[in-house]
This record gives sequence, C-alpha cells and structure tokens, in this order.
Amino acid sequence: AADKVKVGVLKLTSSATLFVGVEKGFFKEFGVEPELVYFQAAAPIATALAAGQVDVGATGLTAALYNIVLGGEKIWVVADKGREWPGYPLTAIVVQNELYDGGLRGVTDLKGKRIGITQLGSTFHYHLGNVLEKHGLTLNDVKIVPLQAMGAAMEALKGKQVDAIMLPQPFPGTAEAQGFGRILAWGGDLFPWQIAAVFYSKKFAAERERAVNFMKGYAKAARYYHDAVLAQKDGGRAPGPNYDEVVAITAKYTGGKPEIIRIGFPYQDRNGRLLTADIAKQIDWWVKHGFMKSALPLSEVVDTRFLETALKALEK
Amino acid sequence: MRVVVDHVSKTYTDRGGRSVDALRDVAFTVEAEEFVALLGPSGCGKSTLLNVIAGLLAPTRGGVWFDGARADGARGANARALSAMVFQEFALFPWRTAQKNIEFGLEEAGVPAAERATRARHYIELTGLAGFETRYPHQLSGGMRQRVGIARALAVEPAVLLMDEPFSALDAQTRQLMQEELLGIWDRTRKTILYVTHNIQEAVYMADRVIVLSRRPGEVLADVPIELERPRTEQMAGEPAFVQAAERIWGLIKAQAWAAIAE
Amino acid sequence: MRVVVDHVSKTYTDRGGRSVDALRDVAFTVEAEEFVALLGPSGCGKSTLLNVIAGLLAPTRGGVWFDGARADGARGANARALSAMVFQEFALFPWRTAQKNIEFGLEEAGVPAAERATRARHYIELTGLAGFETRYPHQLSGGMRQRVGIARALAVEPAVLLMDEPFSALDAQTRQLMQEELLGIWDRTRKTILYVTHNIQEAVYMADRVIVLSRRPGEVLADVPIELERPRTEQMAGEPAFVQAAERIWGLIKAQAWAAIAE
Amino acid sequence: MTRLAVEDRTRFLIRRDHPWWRVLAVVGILVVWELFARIGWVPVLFLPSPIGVLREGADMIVSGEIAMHVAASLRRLVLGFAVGAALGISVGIAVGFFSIAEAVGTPVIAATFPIPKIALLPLLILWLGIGEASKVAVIALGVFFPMAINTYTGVRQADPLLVRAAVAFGARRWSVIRKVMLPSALPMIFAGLRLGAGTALLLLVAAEMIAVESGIGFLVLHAGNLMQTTKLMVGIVLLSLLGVLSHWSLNRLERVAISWRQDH
Amino acid sequence: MTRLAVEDRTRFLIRRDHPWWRVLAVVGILVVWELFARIGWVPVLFLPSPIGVLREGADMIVSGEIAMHVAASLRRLVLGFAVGAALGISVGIAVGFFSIAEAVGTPVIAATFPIPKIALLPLLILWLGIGEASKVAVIALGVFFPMAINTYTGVRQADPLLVRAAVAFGARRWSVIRKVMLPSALPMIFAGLRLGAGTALLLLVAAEMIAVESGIGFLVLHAGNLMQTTKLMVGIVLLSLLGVLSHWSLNRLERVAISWRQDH
Ligand SMILES: Nc1ncnc2c1ncn2[C@@H]1O[C@H](COP(=O)(O)OP(=O)(O)OP(=O)(O)O)[C@@H](O)[C@H]1O
Ligand SMILES: Nc1ncnc2c1ncn2[C@@H]1O[C@H](COP(=O)(O)OP(=O)(O)OP(=O)(O)O)[C@@H](O)[C@H]1O
Ligand SMILES: [Mg+2]
Ligand SMILES: [Mg+2]
Repeated sequence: AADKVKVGVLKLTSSATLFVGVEKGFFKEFGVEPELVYFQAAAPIATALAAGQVDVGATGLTAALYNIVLGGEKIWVVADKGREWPGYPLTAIVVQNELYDGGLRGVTDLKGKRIGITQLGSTFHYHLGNVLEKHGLTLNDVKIVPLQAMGAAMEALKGKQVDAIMLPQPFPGTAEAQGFGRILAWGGDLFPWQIAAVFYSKKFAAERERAVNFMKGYAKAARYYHDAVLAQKDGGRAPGPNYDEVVAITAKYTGGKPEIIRIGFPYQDRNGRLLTADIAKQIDWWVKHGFMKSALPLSEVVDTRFLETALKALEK
Repeated sequence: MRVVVDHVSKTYTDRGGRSVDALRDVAFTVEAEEFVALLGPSGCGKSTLLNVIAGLLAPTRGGVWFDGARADGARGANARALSAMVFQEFALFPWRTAQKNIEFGLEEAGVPAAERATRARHYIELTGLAGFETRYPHQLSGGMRQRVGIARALAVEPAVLLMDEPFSALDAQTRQLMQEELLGIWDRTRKTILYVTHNIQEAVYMADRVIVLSRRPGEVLADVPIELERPRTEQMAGEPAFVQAAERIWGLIKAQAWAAIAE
Repeated sequence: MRVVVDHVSKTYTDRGGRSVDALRDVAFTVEAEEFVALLGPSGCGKSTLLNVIAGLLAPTRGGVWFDGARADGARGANARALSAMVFQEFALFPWRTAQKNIEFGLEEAGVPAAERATRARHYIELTGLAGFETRYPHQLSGGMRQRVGIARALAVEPAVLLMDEPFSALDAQTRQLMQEELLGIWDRTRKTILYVTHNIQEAVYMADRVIVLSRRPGEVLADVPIELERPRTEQMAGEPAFVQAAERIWGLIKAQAWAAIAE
Repeated sequence: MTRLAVEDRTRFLIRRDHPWWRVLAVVGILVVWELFARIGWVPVLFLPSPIGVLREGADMIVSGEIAMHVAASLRRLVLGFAVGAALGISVGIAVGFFSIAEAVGTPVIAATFPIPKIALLPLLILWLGIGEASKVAVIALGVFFPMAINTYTGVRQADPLLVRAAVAFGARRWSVIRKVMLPSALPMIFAGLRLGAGTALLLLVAAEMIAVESGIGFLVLHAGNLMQTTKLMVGIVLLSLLGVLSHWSLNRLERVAISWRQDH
Repeated sequence: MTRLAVEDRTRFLIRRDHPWWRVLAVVGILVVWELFARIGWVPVLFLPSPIGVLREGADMIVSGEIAMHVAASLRRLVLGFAVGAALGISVGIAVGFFSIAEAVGTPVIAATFPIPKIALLPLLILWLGIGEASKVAVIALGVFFPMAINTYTGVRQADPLLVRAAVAFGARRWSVIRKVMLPSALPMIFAGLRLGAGTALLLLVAAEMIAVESGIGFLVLHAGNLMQTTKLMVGIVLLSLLGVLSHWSLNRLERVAISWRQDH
C-alpha cells in the first residue's frame, strides 16, 4: 500500500508544483501517497508542522518559521518552493497613479512614502526592506503600513490611504487595469531571493526513506513544472508543451481562474534546489531588524540531503 | 365628571384560541361627583371593567365616555390626566422608592419637583408611611405597599378615581382610617369615584350607590341606591336603610357565588 | 404538631446599613391541632413571623421549634414536609398552570403523577377553580390566584398550615365558603393552623385563640382565648363571648393603629 | 359639556405582526446593496452587485457546490453550538447559583473571554489536531461565553419570592434550579442562544481556516484569498441566510418554551 | 416526642462573598498554566511558562512598551465600546418597543451578525480610511450585537402590569420606555455590557490589524505572526487583565444602577 503523507499547503497557485506531483502521480511512483491538507493562512502551516499534525508543509519563508525553530521546535527546510527571480514577474511595487505621473519612477523616490504590505515580518516586509537597502535607503526611510489582507491593501492604495503597496499578482495587474496604480518595478528584478520552501516535520524527517521518496516525487514534479511554465528561450519565456496542462491542474486544485493563474506562477529551481546561502542571509536580516532574538545556525533549519539523495537516485 | 359605561363586553382570547367571557353588556352611569361601589363574586370581571374605564384595555364591544371634561380643561383635553387607578395587585415600580412611586403620576403631569415632593409628603403622611419614603417596595409589608398604591393615585388628584379593592390588605383600624380619609377627600374635592370592594359593609357605608355584578360573565345584577345621609357615621350601620341595603346585596352575592362555586 | 415560637426578634438591615425592627421578642406556642389567628396593624411583622416559622427567614434572635414530629415520621424527619404556607402575595409560578401550581408541593414530596392529579383535582373543585386548571396565573383574576395559592398549600396536607391573609381577595360569599371548608378540613385532619387576618370577626369566628401583635416592632400584645363551642355557627356572632372577644381585640388594634399612623 | 370617549391608551403598546415590513426589510437590503454597487460608491470588486451574486449562487447550486459547503459546515455548526450552549448553560447556572462557583467562575470567564481565537489556534491544533474536533472547539468556545453570561444573569434575576415559595413547598437545590431559576432565566437563555447562533456562524471562518476543503467559512476565506469577490459574497449571503434561519427557528422554539409569557 | 428546630431552609440560597476563592481562582490559573508548561505536555513554544511571560512583561514595562500599547488600545476600546453600546441600546429599545422596527430590525440583525469582520475590512477602509475611525468601527460593530439583542430581550420582558400602571398614570411612549422598559431591562443591559466589553477586547486584534504600530491587538497579532509566543502571551495576559478590570467596574456600576434589586 502506498505510504500516506500529510502535506499542508495553501490552496493557491504558489502550491502548483505539489498539485502537479499529486495529479500526475509522481509521488505514487515512489510509493508515496500525499494527502493534501489545505490551509487558508501561512502561519498555521508552520504550527501544524511543529505540532506534527502534518508531515510536509509548503509555504513562504517568514520570520515566524525561524522563530519556531528558535523556540525549540524542529522544522526542516528541505527544498525550493518558489523564488523571486529576474524576468519572472510575481511581486511588484505599485504606486499611486498620480505619484507615478508626478515623477515617482525609482525606488529611491519612495523615500518618505507610505507603503502598504500585508503584515510585518512577512515575506513582503523582508523583500521590501532588502530592495530599499539595495538602493541606499532603509526601512526607516519609509512608512510601512500593515494592512493584513491583500484586498485591504488594494483598497488603501485606491483610497490614497497609502502611496504604494507591495503585492503579488494578480493585484499589480488589476491595479494598473483599473487605472489607480502603476507598477514601479517587479520585485524579482530588484532583489531575487528564496521566498518559499518545502518543509519537513521532525517526525517525518526522521523516517529517512519516506522522506527521500517524497523528495523523489517532488523533484520530478519540480522539473515537470519548470519545463512547462518557466522555460526560457531567447531571453523570453517559452511555454512548454505541458503549459496548459499545468494551468488546468492548478485551476482544478485551487478553483482559480486560468487567466489569473497564468500570471501568478512563481519561479523555482528545476531540481528544487534551495538557495541555501540566501536563507542564511534572511536569518541575519531578521535578527538585525529585531524580528528574531538571536541568530540560528543554518544546520539547525536547512537539510538538503533528502533532495540530494533523491536527485542522485533519479540520475540512475 | 360623569362616567358612562356603554354596553361593554369583554372576551379574553388567548394564543391557543380559548376564550373567556369576562363582561357581558355592562351598562351603567356614574354621575359626576358620585361615589359608586362595585361588588361581585371573585372572577366576575370587576378588574376588567376598571381597566376598560381607565383606558388600559379595549373592550370587545361597547365603550366608555367621560362627560364634563370641559370642567377639567386646564388639565388637558384627553382622558390621560382625568382618571387614576389603585391596582388590585398594587403595581408599584420596584426600582422606585415609596416616595418616587407616589410622585410618578405627578411627574407625568409635569408637576415641578418641589411641588411633587410637597404633595407626595402630604399623602405619605395621610397613609401612615412616614419613615418609609426611601424604602423600595420589596422592603415594605403588604399593607404598606397597598398604601403606596393608594397614595400614588390620590396624589394626582384625578377627576375620576378608580379603586380596585384598595383596602384589602389593611388591618381593620387602618382600613377605617383610610375610609375616613377617602370620604374626606371626596367631600372636599368632589371626585367621581368607582370603588371595587368585597366588603359589603364598606360598600354600603361609603357609596351613594352599589352596583352588583353577576358571576362571570359579569352583567349588572342590581343597582342599589344607598339612602343614607352624609356625612356617614359608624352608628348608621344600625339604621334600617343600611341593614336592608346590606342584606339585599348579601343575598345577591350569595346566590351568585354559590352558583359560581358549584359550576 | 406543636409550634413553639421562642423569643423571636427580627431586624432587617439593608445594603445601606439602615435597619428596621420588625419583630421584638415574640414568644408564644400554638398547641397541636390548635387554630390560632394572628392579628396586628399593617407592617407589624406578621408576614415576617410566618416566614420565620416556615423556615424561610432566619430570625435575628430566638428560634422556632416543632414538637411532635414523630407522629408525622412517615413524611420524613425534617421541617420540610411539615409546614405549608399561603403567601400574602400568592407567589404563584407564572410558568405553571393553575393545576401545575397546585401540584408543586406534591411533586416535591414525590407523590406519583396520577395521585397528584387526583389530589389537585379535589382542591381545584374545593376552591371553585374548575374550568381554569390549564390557565396561567396572569389569566386569572386576583381572587382566583389567591385560591390557587390556598389550594397549593392545602394539597400537601401539611401538619402545620401557615396562612397569610388567605381570603383577603375573595368576595364575602366565597370567603364564607372557604372559611367553612377550612374549618371542615381542620376538623377532619386536625392540623395546626396559624392564620393571619385583618378581619376581627373572621379571627374570632374561626380561631381557638387570637394573638394580637403590637405595632412595629411587633410584640405579643395579647393572647385572647375564644371560648366558643365547635362547630361554630353564624349565629354565634351574637353571643356575648364572641362580642366581647371581638371588642377587646378591636380596642387593642385601634390603639396600635392610631399610634402607628400618627407616628 | 364635552363628551370624551375613553380610547385604549395602551394601543401604542400593541405589537402587531408586520409580515410586509419583514419582506420589505430583506428587499430593502438588496436594493440598497444594488444601489451602492450601481452608484459606484463601492467598486464592484469589493461589493459585487446582488444580481451577479445571485447568478453565481445559482451556478453553485446547480453544480452542487453550495450543498457541499453547507453540509460540511452544518455539522460543525450544530455540534459546536450544542456543545457550547450546553456548557454555557451549565456553567451559567452553577455560577449563578453557587457563590463559590461565582467567586471562581466570573473572574475566570472575564479573563478568558477576551483571548482571541487566533491565539488559541496553535494550542487547539496541538491538543485536538487538525481534524473536526478543533473546528467544533472553536465554535463551541465562541458560543460558550454569551450563553454562560446570559444564563448567569437570568438565574440571578429570579424572583426571590418565587424561590422562597418553592422552598416553602419542599424544593431543594435541584428543584429550585430546575423549577424556578431555569424558567425565570429562559428569556435570557434565549437571548444567549440568539447570540450564540450568530457567534457560531461568525466563527465559522476562523474554524475553517485549517485543513478543510469545504464549508462556508472555507468558501469565504478561499474566495477572499483568490479575490473572487462574487464567490465570497455568495459565502456571506449563505452565512446571513443561516443567521436568519436560526433566528426564525429560535423564535419558534421560544414561543413554545415560553408559551406562558404574557404579552403587553 | 421529638422536638425539631426549624432551621433556615433558604440557607443554601445565601450568597456569601468568597474573596479567598476569588484569589484562589487567579492563583489556580497560574499554577495550572505553570504545571502544563513544566510537565511538558505542551512545548514551551506553544505555551510559555508564566514565569517567562512575567519576565518578558517586566522587561516590556520597564522599556515603556506596555504603556505604549495599552495607551494606544485604550482609546480605541473606550470609543468603540461607547459607540457600540449606545447604538446597541438604542436599536434594542426601538426593536423591542416598536413592532415595525422589530419586523424590520430582527431579521436584519440576524442577517448581519454572522458577517465576518475580515470580510468587511475592505469596505471599512474604503469608507472610513485606515485611521482610527475604522478601528473604532470594528470594535463598535462587535459590541453592537450583544447589546442590541440583550436590550431587545430585556425590553420585551418588562412586566405588562407595570407598563399598564405607567400608562394609567399618564405615561406615553417615552416615559414608558424610560421609566419602565429601561429599568426592567437593566439586568440584561448589564449582561450585554459584560458581553460587549469582552467582545471589544476580543476584537482588538481584528481592529488593530490595519495600519497600526502599537496597541495590544497589534502586539498579539505581530508576536503571533512572528511566533514570538512569550510576547504573544504578554499581550493575552494584558487582554485578560483588562477583561477582569472591566468585569469589576461593571460589577461596581451595576450595584449602583440596580441598587433596588432584592437579593435572594
Ligand atoms: N389577561 C387575561 N387573559 C385571560 N383571561 C383573563 C385575563 N384577565 C382576566 N381574565 C379572566 O376574566 C375573568 C374576570 O377577571 P377579573 O380580573 O376582571 O375578575 P375580578 O372581578 O376582578 O375578580 P377578583 O375579585 O377575583 O379580582 C376571570 O375569569 C379571569 O380568568
Ligand atoms: N425585605 C425587607 N427588607 C426590609 N424591611 C422589610 C422587609 N420585609 C419587611 N420589612 C419591614 O418589616 C416590617 C414588617 O413587615 P411585614 O411584612 O412582616 O408586616 P406585616 O405585619 O405582614 O404587614 P401587612 O399586614 O401590611 O402585610 C415592615 O416595617 C416592613 O417595612
Ligand atoms: Mg380583580
Ligand atoms: Mg404581611
């Protein structure tokens, strides 16, 4: 009998790789039967992982995650699940139309502006901070406004309650289409980073064989996903032969509209390899900005051996 | 003020559709400044009738008129300020002290605070409640509560006074004192009074006329004029007019109550 | 059952610290199977005393004893099942129909449903409430409610019956009928009865002894034995023993009430 | 001399049934909503027009989606409501009746009431897992507080005279509670049930955040995440409808349970 | 022949004050909490020990962080509570008194109660902006429902006899409402205030989700987002303390407002 593995995911486009793996039977090939457990917010996935209620999780890399490990619980970051990457529009800084027309064209012009994001300590917070720092500003040079829900952030921009927002697709596109916002820049172009990952619970990581088997299926799904939606040719994106299939699978699992799904596929490594060094940078940044009390050795959170073993096995 | 009870019938119907005929075609008139006592077996509709006259209950058929409102025009042209009622169940406001209960009607009539207090004071003393002004109803004895109810009704000095067994919880002596006071007030201010009582002696002693209702559904059984002089004195209880009236009423009540109980 | 009231005093103290002396050092005994009437001016502490005897109120000083509980051992050894009370304010449960109100005490005594219904039926007829068994208290007239309260107390057939102005809301004839019934029940079942009334005639007519309380704080003013034969008849009201007792009590009450009112 | 008919002065107290107004209320909401959407005070994205919502709803009914969501939520709602109400009434009675329970209970209730459910989620996940139990618990917790506080108030409000009457006729603790306190508290208990029903629906969204694939709360959350506002609105309308439904059922039940009540 | 002393059969009804039990309740919570943390049933991450929380709290007091958060929230709480309570009482009275208002109001209340606050956030931002107004509105909305439903129930529960007595002595609408309905409803209104106070605190987290940098709700939410559970617990303890505080103040107020009430 196949081996049931509980996988906590958000029911969103960002989980596409896992949907593909399940739908195409890649996990089954290696004797793993994932049971998808849907969450409507990222934070409880981490909690459920730490509590051992799910074996595998897939969500964004936030300060909360590192703090769970700091707090004495174990969660392993094992594979790539999404990156901000140049040429792959995902998250954008959107500014008010009038400001754009008034000459706000660069990141440095954001100095002194109110910028809406979802939550403090979120991936957007990290991303924005780094973008600013790359342009010689700091988070203190702008006013960060946490608006909780993405819809609320849109509304705030429209109502001129904030000058700019940082949100993922489809919101930037919608803002431009409705004419109240202009995309200043795409986050991946400004600052590429490892935004999301696949996690293992302590218990699941201890069962090496199952854990590696899961990675085998995942790696296969990652390649399929990559080839279908992320492949590039001549410096532009070139949808692969299975593009529509992946869109359809994602639509089936998320209930989203295909046209919106198309613009929301995050970049990820073809083999599912993590940017390990970037994770170390993230931890340093969170500590520096007071979101973590102390640093965390990389060896306490990241374990790439599952994936590497799996990849080796796939080579054979 | 003359009170005309014009063929009033009242049928209570409850949610389940069951109905009780409480009054049937009751018609009589209380002349201006008259003191009428209302007698009848328990459950015959006396309280119902008083509620209808006070405008607190819509009759099923018939109606009630007040004649001579003009004379009281100063008090406003509707029935509002014209009548006051002493409730059988007292109906005191538990969140008001004795004095505040007594002042209630005055407040509604717009009497200024100072005058309210003076008038309340007067009726507190009249009813022997001095010392208990600031007590709440639950801190009073049954008879004291009843007296608060009486004082509340007297304090508004209404043209028509409706009293539903007002002295039932009072001891013999207090009752007598209150009877005297009521007769005195009536004599001085010439109110129209409709007075429910179970005490035949009291009815005959105080009233100009005694109306006897039949058992449920209440109909007017007899209208007994009391041919005694005013002011009434205790000695009159021996006079033939008194005794005859009392005996006649007693006979009527007896027959009715027997029939009601045996029903 | 003998009821010994042993130097009972009761002072009510409210939240504000004000206190009212309701009873002062009241001591008397109601012999087994005796019918004692309790009289006193309004507010003198009669209801308070009944509550103390029923175990519903703790006296400030003194206590109450029941002698002869043995004889009623079958009913349980504590005061619970021994006494029943007719409340001055009726105290009916608004969510129970007349019949269910009457059955309340029987339920608590563990009487089976069928017997409860039979017994309730009996007292419903006795009190002339037939036809109103399924009505709720608010659908009854004042006198009908009072009769439900009486029936509820009689239904438990207690050894000691405490009645607080039980007939005050009844018409003259119904009152007389109920008096006869009560005397009949007493005669047949030999209860000990303590009976509060404001009606001196009634007290003398029914009781073996009349205890008169002074005005507040209530003290025993007099303990008047009624030297009349049983069964009592209406004609006895003319006998010298009757008249003398009534006059003596009247005199006591009069003085007390005057003083209370004038206070 | 004037002749004055005594009118019924209590007429202004009479409470007629106004079925038309009832209908008007619902229609009114829809009209205002449509107007808002039309005038453009609110962008369609955030407040889709009722007609659009109706169409989407009809589609979802046909596809069986609504039936699925409602069925999934209904079990959680009913269970959570039942558990929360039973606990709330029991605690309310205990706290209203026993003064030691009151001394211990009221501050504990006051202290635990304001703890947000989201802060409890990790503990609930840990103790009850991510299955149905944690969802039922979230709802039950929400229902518990209004039930407990209202029952407590109701019990404390019982007429002392009636309590004494019961004792005079031999009632002890349980009889007094069952036959006096409880009937006295009924109107307040029903208010608590009304509040509890609303709260249960309100908390459905919090309860269905984790590990669910169907349910109205899930629908609302998921549609919100996907910015499918029309679907979100269908979810909200479903919640509202369930709210009205529970209101009517409670009205019915109350009429039966408090049939002895006198109208004014 | 036996002699039987009549004991006070209502003794079991007597409600003594149990200050010791009160203290015990609080100590008990702390002990149970510490035990849970010690035994290791729950990982420290999910339930930090009270001692750790105390230490963190002390640090935050010293740094002035707590004062800042409390100050920021208190204004929102008080305003939201006041607005919600005033509206709730007014609507409750209207709906309880006027049958047309009832026909329109009760279904509307039942329909709007279950709408989750998060679904309203975009609308609130649109209409009220991201300033204080939208925060106050969220709290006021939460307080409104228990107040309205309890007041409504209280008003409907007024003794018809007293209403008739008031009318007999010339009271009209407003007098009847002010002098009969309102005092009758007071116990229920106080229950509503208790519920409202708890709800206000509960909703602080939802209210302070948007565009704030201080406040207890923000503290809870932020610490929760970061999984800084000790800080989160400090926030929750603050909410609990405010809960107990409001409970005590309402007790005080109730004693004054319902001083005429008879104990049993
Ligand atoms: N609200 C009500 N609903 C239904 N029936 C009622 C209602 N009020 C009174 N009745 C019935 O109407 C009849 C008359 O009642 P009412 O109170 O007028 O009698 P009454 O003459 O005042 O009696 P009593 O001398 O006992 O006070 C009774 O049979 C009673 O049961
Ligand atoms: N709960 C209470 N709190 C404070 N004082 C009270 C309370 N109950 C009664 N009293 C006072 O005690 C005294 C005696 O009251 P009680 O009811 O015993 O009188 P009573 O003899 O029954 O009078 P009545 O014949 O008027 O019924 C009164 O002065 C009353 O004000
Ligand atoms: Mg009557
Ligand atoms: Mg008394």
